[in-house]
Parts: sequence; C-alpha cells; structure tokens
Amino acid sequence: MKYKSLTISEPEKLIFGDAPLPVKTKRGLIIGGGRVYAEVNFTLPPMEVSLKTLPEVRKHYTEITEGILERAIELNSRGLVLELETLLEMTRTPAIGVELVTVMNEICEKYYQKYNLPVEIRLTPNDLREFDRPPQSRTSSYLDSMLELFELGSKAGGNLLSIESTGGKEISDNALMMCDMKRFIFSQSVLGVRDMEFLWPRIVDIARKNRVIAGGDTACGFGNTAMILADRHYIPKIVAAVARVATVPRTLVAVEQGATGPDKDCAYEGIFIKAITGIPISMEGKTSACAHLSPLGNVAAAAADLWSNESVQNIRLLSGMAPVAYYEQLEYDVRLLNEAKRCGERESILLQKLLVNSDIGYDPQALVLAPGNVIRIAGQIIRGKNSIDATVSGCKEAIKIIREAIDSGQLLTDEKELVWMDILESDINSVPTGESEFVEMMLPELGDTFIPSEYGL
Amino acid sequence: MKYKSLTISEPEKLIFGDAPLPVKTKRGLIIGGGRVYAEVNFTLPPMEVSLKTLPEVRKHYTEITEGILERAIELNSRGLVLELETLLEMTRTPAIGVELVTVMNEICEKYYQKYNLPVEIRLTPNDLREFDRPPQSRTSSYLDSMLELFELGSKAGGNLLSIESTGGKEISDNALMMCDMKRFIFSQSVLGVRDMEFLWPRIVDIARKNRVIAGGDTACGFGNTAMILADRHYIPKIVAAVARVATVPRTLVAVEQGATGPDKDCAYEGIFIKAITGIPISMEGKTSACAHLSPLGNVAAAAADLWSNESVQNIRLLSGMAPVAYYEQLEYDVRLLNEAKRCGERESILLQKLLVNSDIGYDPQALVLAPGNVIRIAGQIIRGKNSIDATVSGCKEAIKIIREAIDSGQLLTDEKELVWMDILESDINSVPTGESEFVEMMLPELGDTFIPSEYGL
Amino acid sequence: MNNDDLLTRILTCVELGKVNRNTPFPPDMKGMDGADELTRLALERGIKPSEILNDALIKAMDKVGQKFADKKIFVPQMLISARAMNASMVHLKPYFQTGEVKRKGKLIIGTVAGDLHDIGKNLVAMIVEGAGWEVIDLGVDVSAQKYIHTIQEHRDAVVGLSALLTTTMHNMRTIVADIKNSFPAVTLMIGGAPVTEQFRAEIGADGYASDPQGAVAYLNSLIHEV
Amino acid sequence: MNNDDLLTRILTCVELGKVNRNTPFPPDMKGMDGADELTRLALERGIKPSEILNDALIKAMDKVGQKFADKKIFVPQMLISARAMNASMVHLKPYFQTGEVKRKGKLIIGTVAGDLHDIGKNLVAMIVEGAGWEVIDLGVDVSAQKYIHTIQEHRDAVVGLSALLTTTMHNMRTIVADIKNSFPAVTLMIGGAPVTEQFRAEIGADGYASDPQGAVAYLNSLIHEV
Ligand code: B12
Ligand code: B12
Repeated sequence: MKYKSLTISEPEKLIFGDAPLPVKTKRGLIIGGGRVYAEVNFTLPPMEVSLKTLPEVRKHYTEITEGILERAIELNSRGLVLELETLLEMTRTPAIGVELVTVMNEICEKYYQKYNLPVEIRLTPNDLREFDRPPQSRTSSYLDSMLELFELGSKAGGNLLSIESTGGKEISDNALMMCDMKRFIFSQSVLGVRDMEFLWPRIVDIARKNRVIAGGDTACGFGNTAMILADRHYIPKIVAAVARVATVPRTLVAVEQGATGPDKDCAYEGIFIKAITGIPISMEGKTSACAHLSPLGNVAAAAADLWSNESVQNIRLLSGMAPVAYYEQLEYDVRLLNEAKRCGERESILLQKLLVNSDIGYDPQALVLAPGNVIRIAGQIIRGKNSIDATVSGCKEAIKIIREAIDSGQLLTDEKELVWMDILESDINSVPTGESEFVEMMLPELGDTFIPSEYGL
Repeated sequence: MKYKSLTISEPEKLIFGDAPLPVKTKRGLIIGGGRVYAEVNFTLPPMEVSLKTLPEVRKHYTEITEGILERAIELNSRGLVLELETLLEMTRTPAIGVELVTVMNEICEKYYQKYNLPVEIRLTPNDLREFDRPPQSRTSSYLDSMLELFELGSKAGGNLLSIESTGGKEISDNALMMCDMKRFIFSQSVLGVRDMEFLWPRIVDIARKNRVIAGGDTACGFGNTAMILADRHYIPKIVAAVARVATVPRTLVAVEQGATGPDKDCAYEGIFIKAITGIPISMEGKTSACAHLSPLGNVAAAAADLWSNESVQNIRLLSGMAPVAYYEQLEYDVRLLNEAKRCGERESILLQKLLVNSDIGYDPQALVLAPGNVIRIAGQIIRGKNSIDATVSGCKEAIKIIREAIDSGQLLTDEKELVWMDILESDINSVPTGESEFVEMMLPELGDTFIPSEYGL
Repeated sequence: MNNDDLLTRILTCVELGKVNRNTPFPPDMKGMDGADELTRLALERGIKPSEILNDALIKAMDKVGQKFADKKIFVPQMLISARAMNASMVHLKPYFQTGEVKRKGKLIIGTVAGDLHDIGKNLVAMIVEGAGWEVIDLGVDVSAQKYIHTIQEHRDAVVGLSALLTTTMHNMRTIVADIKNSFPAVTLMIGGAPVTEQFRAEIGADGYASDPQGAVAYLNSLIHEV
Repeated sequence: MNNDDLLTRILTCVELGKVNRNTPFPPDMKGMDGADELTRLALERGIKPSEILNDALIKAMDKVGQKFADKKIFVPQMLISARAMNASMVHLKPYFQTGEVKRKGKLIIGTVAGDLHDIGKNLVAMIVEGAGWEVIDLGVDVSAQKYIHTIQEHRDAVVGLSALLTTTMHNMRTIVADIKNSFPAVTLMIGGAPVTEQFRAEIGADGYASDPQGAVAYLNSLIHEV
C-alpha cells in the first residue's frame, strides 16, 4: 500500500469540516478548511434526454441552478457545490453534458460576481463502459466519450472532477446477491483496483492540464448497492457492512493516483479515505432520503466536509421545486455543523458524538462508520501487503468490531443475521494474499463473466 | 390573562423533549416526557377528492400509513404521530374524513399489536367557515360539519384533536399585506381571541366526551402567512417577526379553554405557549422545507416535543414515496435530539444552543424564537391586563429585542427593513388597551369586511 | 411648469404614493399637491387623458413594479402607489366611458371553486391593473358558471384562474374545460403555487405565469400578437 | 417411502436448497439424496412429471417465496432453492418438450434501452421462474426491436419491462407503444423503482407490480382470467 500510516489517527480529529489537506477552489471555497458546505445534487424528472430535447433539458438545469443560488443568497450561504452527475445521453453525446456545465457555470459566475457567493460545479460523467456486456474496460469506445466529457467539461466550468467508476461490477452484483464475499473482494481488490489504476491517471491528467481539481471516486455501485439490498432485507446487513469496508482499498486508488478530494458523495467509504489520506470528503446522510433510504442518516455527517443529498428530481413540492427544498435542508444541517465549529473543538466533538451514537446501535453499517471504528479498520488496511491483503484485513477488523458490539449488547441484531458472521469469515479467510494466486483461484468459477485482458490480466 | 406566571422561566428548561405537563396517549406515547417523536404530515397529489374518488383517496392514505410505519419498524422508532389534516371535501362530507381516520387507525393498531409500536393520529379538520365571505363564525352551517368530523373522527381513532382556526382572517390578510400592525393586532387579540373562546370549549368538550386529547390550535393562517410573504420579500421580515408574536395570546386561548397539548405543528408560536403553560408542543423546521421554505430551520427544534414536516404530497421520489422519505428525515433529526437527552442535560443544552445560535443571526423571525427571547416576550405577555394588552406588550418586547440585536450587530438586517421599525412601533403604540375602545376605533375603517355579531361584538 | 414637467410630477406622485395634498405620506412631500390635484390640473391644461395614462400613470406603475420585482420595495409601498394611481384615475373615468382612452385590455380573475387562497391572486390583480389593464375580480371559490357568466358580459376579456391546493387543481382542470367548451376562443391564464407550465399544457389553458410580473408579460404579449 | 413421502422429500430438498447428494448445504442433510436424485427416483417410480412440478417444486418455491416476502430468508437462500429446483427440472425437461407437462406460461423480460439496472429484474425473473413460469431474459439495454423479435417467436408470452432511471422511463413509454403497435394483444407488465401504477395507466401497459411477489400475483391472475 502506498499509504503506510494514517493521516488522521484520533477519532476526534476525524471530524466534519476539517481535513489535513483542504482543497481551495477557483472561486474560493476552502473545502475541509474549517467549514462544511452543502453539495446539492439533482436530476431530471421523467423525460427524454437527447439533442432534440436539449432546450428543455437546459431549461431544467437553468431553473434548478437559479433556484438554488437564489435561495443560497436568502439563507446567507457562505458557498456550496453543485453536482452535475450526467445521465447516459449526456455522456454518450458529450456536447450535451458540456452544454449543461456551461449553462450552470454561467449562473454560478453571475452569482459570484453579483453577490460574491462561491459556488463550484462538480462534474461527474457516468461510467458508460457497462453498456458492453461484459464490459471492455480499456478498449471500449465509450471510454472516449467519457474522457471527452471530462476534458471539455473541465474547460466549460466543471471545476471538480469525479466519477463513480464501475470496474468489477460484472462480478460484484451477483457476488452480493449470493453474499459471496470472496468474489466480492475479488471484484474490488483485483478488478476494481486495476480499473482505478487505469482510469484515474487519465482523469488526473485532464484535471492538471485544465487546472481543475481531481476530486475522487466512489464505490456507489458496490457499497450502496449492498446497502440498498440489505435495506430491502435481500441480503444481511452484516454482509453490506463488510462489503462497504471491502470497497475502501479500491476507492483509495484514486487518491494514490493523484486525486486530491473532495471525494465524491455516495461514497460512504469516504471517511476511511479521509482517515488514511487526509483529503476532504463529501458525505450524504439523512438529507439524501430523497434518493435512497439508509441506516446512516446521522453517522454519515461525522467527518463530512461537503454534505450532500445524493440526488433529487426537479419536481414540484408544495414549497417549490424539490432541488431548492433539499438545498435548504442541507444548508440548515450545515449551519448546525458550522455553528459547532465556530464554538470550538469541544462543541464539535460533542456534536459528532451525538451524531455517531444516535445511529451506531441500530445497524452494523452505521457501526463501521463511527470514527473510532474507521480508524481501527483503516489502521489494518494500510498494513496490507497489497490491495487484496488490505481489503481482507479491513474486512476482518470490521467483523471483529461487529462481533464485539453484538456480544456487548451495543448493537441490535436480528437473529437471522447472526449465522452469516461465520459464513462471511470463512469466505474471507479463503482469500489468498497473492494476486496471481487469487486470480487463478477465481478464473475457473467466473468463466466468461469478465474479460481478464480488459483489466491487464 | 389566565396565566399569571410562566411555567418555564429559564431558557435551559425550555427545551426539546421535556414539558412540565407531558401528555400520555392511549397507545403509550408520553409526549413531552423526555423524548421527542416524529410527527409526519402528508397530503394527496393533485387529484379530486369526493365520494366518487374515495376508494382512490383511501388507497393513498393506506399506502402512506403502511409505508411510514414499515419504515418506522426498520428504523427502530420508539413511536410517532401521524397527522390527518383534512382538505375541504373531507370536512364538508365528514364521512370521508372519518373513513380516512378509520383506515389509518386500523393500520396503526396493527403495528401496535404486532410490533408494539405506539402511533397516534392527530385529526385536524380544516376550518371551513371562511367559505362564507365575510365568514359567519358562529352561525355558519359549516361549523356543524367541522364539529361532526371532530366528534365522529375521535370515535374512529383520531386521538389528538387540533385545528388551524381562522377567526379574524378576514381582517388579517390585508393587514399583513399593508403591514398595518394595528389592524393585525385587532384581528388577533380581539377577533381571534373571541373566536377561539367560542370554538375551543366545543372541541374540548368533544375530546372529554370521547376520551381523546384536545391538542391545540395554530395561527398558521396568520403567522405563517406573514412568514411566507416576508420570504418572498413582499413584506419586511421585521413585520413578520412581530406578527408571529402577536399571535401568541390568541393561540394561548386553546389552552386556557382546556387544550392540553401537544400543540399543533405549523404553530411556530408553540414555544411561547410551552413557556407560559408547560404543555408539550409540535414544531416544524428544516424538515418542513417540503411544505414551505423558512428562516427557522434549526431554531424551531429548540423546544420541540414532536418534530414535524408540515406536509408533503404522496408523490414518488427516487427513494420511494415522499412521505416515507420525509418520515425518515424526521426520525434522524429526532434520533439526534434524543441522543442528546440520553446523554444528559449538559449535552441537551449544548445541542439546543447550537440549533438556536445557528439561525438567530440571520433573521428577526428566528431571533424572537430563541428560548431566552421567548421567555422575555412571554414574560411581558402574561403581564397583560387582557389579551390586547398582552399582545401589545409582547410585540413591544419583540421590537426591543430586535433593536438590541441590530444595534449590537448580532442580527444581519437589510437596509430597507430598518424604516419599518418606527412605523411598526408607532402602529403598536396607537392600540388602546380597552377592548371596547379598540373596537370603536377600528369599526369605521373596517367597514363590512367582518360581521361583529359573529364574534359576539 | 410645462406639460412634460407636469406629467413627470404626476409620475413621481404615483411612484412615491402621494395621493393628494392632505395625505401625510411621503413625509418629504407633505403639503404638496398629489396625483389627485395634478391630474385635474393636467386635464384642465388640455393634456390628453391617454398621455396621462400612458406617460405618467402606467410608466410610474412600471417603475414601481420593477422596484418590487427587484425586491427594493415591499407590497405596502406598491399598494400606496396603486392608491395614488386610483386617485388619478377618478379624473380619467369619463374619458374611459366615452372611449377616448382605452385600457390595454380586460382581465377577469378569480380563485377556483373549493379554494380560498387569494393573497397571490390579489397581488396579481393589483399589478395587472397597475400595468394598464382593467381587472374584474370574482373573488374566491369561483365556479365555472360564474366565470362563464362573467365572460358572457365581457367577451373580449382574458380570464385568469388561481389555485393553491393540489386538490383544487382538479377543479381548475374542469373549469378550464367548461370555459373552453362555452368559449373556445377565450384566452385562459392560470397560476398559483402548485401550478406548473406542464400542468397548463396538460389541461389546455393558454398561459401560465409564476408571478405577477410574468402575468403582465404574458398579457402584454397577447396585445402585441394581435 | 410411498409416493407422497417422496414428493414431500423433493419439496423439502428444494425448500432447503439440497441440490444433490454431494452438495454440502444444508449441513444437516450432508450425504443425503438431493432434488437431483429424488426426482430421478420419482420418475422411475412412475410419478407423473406434472405432479412433481406442481406438488413438489412449485409448492416448495411458493414456500420459499413466502419466507422471502416475510423477510425470513435472504436472497442467497432463495437462489440455492432455485438451484435445487433446476437440478430437478433437468429431469423434467423431456416432458416439457413432449408437452406432457406445461409451465404456467412464458415471460419475456428485459431492462429497457438505455438502462443497465438489472438486479431487480433478475430477482423478478428468478421468482417468476420459481412460480412455474418459463422466463426468457433478454438482459439489459433492450430495444423495442429486440422485444418484438422475441415476441414473434413466443406469441403467447407475457412481456415484462424494467426501468430504473427516470430518463429511461421515457424509453419504456416508446417501447410499450412500439410493441402494442406490432402486437396489440400482447400483455405488457412493467416495473422498476421509479415506475408507478399511474405511469402504467399513462403509457398503456397492462400490469404493474412493485415487487416480484406482485409480479407473480399479476401473472397468475392472467391465467385465472383465461
Ligand atoms: C396563507 C395560506 C393560507 C391562508 C389563505 C389566506 C388567503 N386569503 O389566501 C389560510 C389560512 C386561509 C389557508 C387555508 C388553507 N390552506 Co393554506 N396556505 C397558505 C400559505 C401559508 C401561503 C399562501 C400564500 O398566500 N402565498 C403567498 C402568495 C403571494 O403566493 P401565491 O399564492 O403562490 O401566489 C403567487 C403566484 O403563485 C402567482 N399566482 C397566484 N395566483 C395566480 C393566478 C394567475 C392567473 C397567475 C398568472 C399567477 C398567480 O402570483 C402570486 C404572487 O407572486 C401556503 C403555504 C405555501 N407554501 O404556499 C398554504 C397552503 C397553500 N395551504 C394549504 C392548506 C392545506 C390549506 C388548508 C386546506 C388548511 C386546512 N387544512 O385547513 C386550508 C384550505 C382553505 C381552502 N379551501 O382554500 C397547503 C396546501 C396543500 C395542498 N394539499 O395543496 C399549503 C401549501 C400549506 C402546506 N404546506 O401544507 N392557507
Ligand atoms: C445498484 C444501482 C446501480 C448499479 C446497477 C447494477 C445493476 N446491475 O443493476 C450501477 C452502479 C451500475 C448503477 C448505475 C447507474 N445508476 Co444506479 N442505482 C443503483 C441503486 C443504488 C439500487 C438499484 C437496485 O438494484 N435496487 C435493488 C432492486 C432489487 O430493486 P429494484 O431495481 O427497484 O427492483 C425491484 C422492483 O422495482 C421490482 N421490479 C424491477 N424491475 C421490474 C420489472 C417488472 C416487470 C416488475 C413487475 C417489477 C420489477 O422488483 C424488484 C425487486 O423487488 C439505485 C438507488 C435506488 N434508490 O434504487 C440507483 C439509481 C437507480 N441509479 C441512478 C443513477 C443516476 C445511475 C447512473 C446514471 C449513475 C451515473 N451517473 O453513473 C448509472 C446509470 C447506468 C444506466 N445507464 O443504467 C439513480 C437514478 C436517478 C434517475 N434520474 O433516475 C438512482 C435512483 C440512484 C440515485 N438515488 O440517484 N446504478
């Protein structure tokens, strides 16, 4: 592992609003520099996206951006981030994505000039490569449009670059459904890591060339898929908790390759990345209930530098448009966090303790995100000989923490979850440390579900 | 004034989750007894409501109730309140309202039996009397259907009764638009108080007879109308802040007449009622951004015993139906408050301080809701010789508090607001203390906009 | 004071809300002539009523409306300008009756059946009036019948419908259908917090605006179209 | 062991996921015969394939589905039952080909064009299969053409469409229209997180279900209708 020690090793320092390596943006946000900002996410209502409907699409993004920034002025906001996470057609036809960045950026600039409100756009092209089945992670022409959108989008005002990359997804979905942790670890620590090592140098390059910021990646398609499945009782919560931890070494690669943060929302694993690397992170919690329900409403705020709502459609609520309503909710959450920071360390730590302790007794997924536990787990991860070893070590520590909490009665657990502890453990124990060994072991049972050469194997 | 002293006279005791007079419900919620509960509010998407569409309407309320209670189980909730605030047709044809209470109550009972989850329904018939213009507050036949819904609805499972009564509305709307505080005070302290004195004994009677709980009233149509107008910059925020205070003696009448709480959401004036009487209250803040934006997102939680989202339509968000998403958000807010309570007084007071201080520097409407200021203002109100005097005294104290905060630089204020301080003050100073004097003064300028006899004048 | 100066002074009176000599507001114009006196004077001097209307009153209300839209003044300040304008209009009334001056058009407005919310509708009515339109306000809880009855008497009017409740949006839909049924050519404009452009398209109304400024813009666009 | 006992044992094997003698799961059935061996035995004994299908396999999957719906077991447990069922079905295959046994019907299912979300669709496919339907899974990003092509070959099939993105709901709309255009009589069932009953009505699909249990219920209702 590149990181040999934790950048943050005390739970009290792994706290919202402060990161050892804050990120300063063009318009003057200092993310992780002592203040938490809202990161607002939004998407279209049910409609077609194409060059034909572009005028209407643009109208939505204009209305959303105007609405949010107007409200930001009303609420005396000190700044915020807007995310443009593209949908298929916006990436497949990069001109659409670029047009939307441009439109949004013009409005941001207007508010910056007029009110001195610093707003930055995070541009997150979606990973198209999955449209080939199995994906051709390195040779697909989809890759070109993704990189083109990164390139042209950062020229157009996308000052923070991110992606939810999906390398390994062809293995992980079924692995999760079958609760096969060995396979899941393979998808993350071999395929995921290799894909990130391929993808992120390219993104970082584009960012450097265009003087924008390479934010980070998220294992949304892995960790959050697990969370959603657990939420529906499709898989045990314990499996989802361990799966979350298994995504960390994979997501870490972005930073190893030069991403500087803010890490992307959706990545509940961000807090591990912050502990290891010191970069600022975006987190989402209760105020992302518009996008998915979760057991992580409060604990997710423990170390957030940006606070996000994940995604809400531009539809009308009684108060007005949903993105504006959700922005307001985020801003009040953020006000509370910042008031604690203003008061000082004691107050911040206490508020953090309340946020954390209010959730961790109910769900193992919340438990593993408590700063103290994050530091324990991250401490094991950095000791790993390689990403596989790191992933396995992290998972083992997570299981240990969950076991302790169940045994001490601090974690409520459903009877039917318990049997999975042993299954998980023996699964994890069966993972060999060496990559070639692991690949050899898995290839026969994975058949043609993935293309080894697309991962440099 | 009936209350001669404050039941709560220290800001630190005017705190969330604890009320001197907690209310115990049939299924075992103890509201104000040491724990905050969510109160979820919801309404229909755009559709017709009639006997014809009743099956579809019922389906909505079934789906909403099931959805929320299922999520409550997932989140290990310790109980909650569901509000049925009726729409026109549900009150005009009480059978519709009663049917919906019945349907909801069956589901509540099912979850109570199966999971021991205590859930209560707050039934809030809407005030129909405004359909006559000017309203015939006492002689209208609309009154009969309202009372019938109260009566039959409490038999059907509406265990908490409330209303947003609108006596005086025929004067207050224009008074607010004109920022005529004298008229507004007249609408509240004469017409509002008289109408409350007429209406509330009837509601309390029905509650006693059916062994349900008479919750309380809210000056939503007055205080919140002012807030919304200020939010759109139609009237000054200072006017809205003082208008809020002017609603207190009016809303207090419900308690004077036997209401025991929980006071209704929408009533940001609830915190004053709690200070004066000691009953538990429902408040709404940031998580009611689905229903209206506000400058009161955090401060509103300072003394909440129930925490509400005011109203959200049963429409689909990305995560699922909006009422469920909003319930989840409320539950996490409530978890945080309750974790502070679990930790103890020091932690609760600190969290309260953060909530309050994060808002009060930005808006006079937030400022007057800070517990310390509430106690100052309420202290003046109870010294009033009568409701008019009480209202005037409260308003004067509010203006004093706002002035102090502006002068000391603690409150950001727009230049264009400032001129209104003097106008407001001279307006308020022109109000005579005696009721008959006040009536005599106002009658000529109010013409036939209201019917004196309908207020016993 | 030449005629142009006089018109400018009327404009100023309306803009600042100086109704007549006796009104105390604004303080620094105490004792000076207001819209009332100056309009009379202008007519005596033979200034054309249409000039007074267009170059003083409507221009003043335009400015006021703009200040309001820019959040520089509050509603009461706008209402006071409207009052000053009305004081002036009293003198123009005879010329309206003879047809010598004309308003831009007529708007019938009301909140739909089942709905009592009228603050927004009232604001729209006021600002549309200030923009030079005649406004017939039917109040709240207005049935299709009542709209139709009124349209019968004012065939050339545009009709505005307001709804604030998601349930009365349904009533808006049926009322729009009923009116269109009786008067296919009438122009219907809708508004109110829950109403959207999409809903307008869905129910077949002609115009939608989210605020009074939008309403005025839409109405004015109708004139230019003609 | 009489025939009834044998069927019950097959049912138990499927319910608990005992594929064959060699599979280690469930631990307390180690070394015992599984669905594989017992089905062969049953056929040898002359038990009718339709009895095996209906009284053992489908009944077992019913129970499993119910446990799943009641949140008593997780997906992997259900998948393992499905595997055991498949081990049994291998032996029944010849009888399906001769038509001696029949499935309840056929479902063509796929995630619509532009959409890659298939976890939900896969679950539906699996549970519908367990309920006795033949399932033809077209995968993800399925165009109208591909649906139509497949329907051409399976005229009696019900078609299921899944969409998880608000933008691909639009594709769902056009695909539904295209299919209905080519095959007015085909029954279309839609689902996926953003899809609603209202949307179904709007786009003219025939059925909507929010989960696999609902999908099965809907499909079964089609049989009873016939
Ligand atoms: C004030 C108010 C009231 C007052 C109304 C006073 C009055 N005379 O209008 C009172 C207290 C009486 C009231 C009663 C009720 N209300 Co009410 N009310 C409000 C509130 C707080 C503000 C509305 C308002 O005046 N806004 C300010 C004005 C200026 O804005 P506006 O109306 O949107 O108008 C602007 C534009 O929309 C546009 N516009 C408006 N009309 C038109 C027309 C045209 C042609 C055009 C072009 C433009 C246009 O221009 C206007 C100016 O900018 C809203 C909350 C909210 N978030 O909006 C709830 C709200 C509308 N009410 C609500 C409810 C539920 C009710 C009641 C049913 C409550 C009850 N259970 O008793 C009753 C219903 C009575 C009835 N049958 O109508 C809900 C509606 C929910 C739903 N399902 O639809 C809301 C959204 C509150 C909430 N969040 O739950 N209410
Ligand atoms: C897992 C997931 C992914 C995975 C998909 C893996 C896979 N192989 O399916 C990955 C990471 C690849 C992914 C990618 C993307 N995703 Co995604 N994803 C999700 C997530 C987290 C869970 C979906 C899921 O699997 N749920 C579990 C299953 C079991 O439930 P289900 O799908 O609803 O299915 C059930 C029912 O709906 C029903 N059902 C389903 N189909 C059918 C069909 C029939 C006929 C019937 C009757 C019933 C039925 O039964 C199922 C079982 O109960 C959701 C979040 C959420 N809240 O849902 C986002 C979500 C759907 N994704 C979203 C987005 C934006 C994307 C991306 C565009 C992200 C990006 N910018 O890169 C891409 C799009 C890729 C594409 N073109 O499709 C958004 C959609 C927003 C929008 N505008 O619509 C969501 C809502 C996340 C969010 N909150 O923002 N995603």
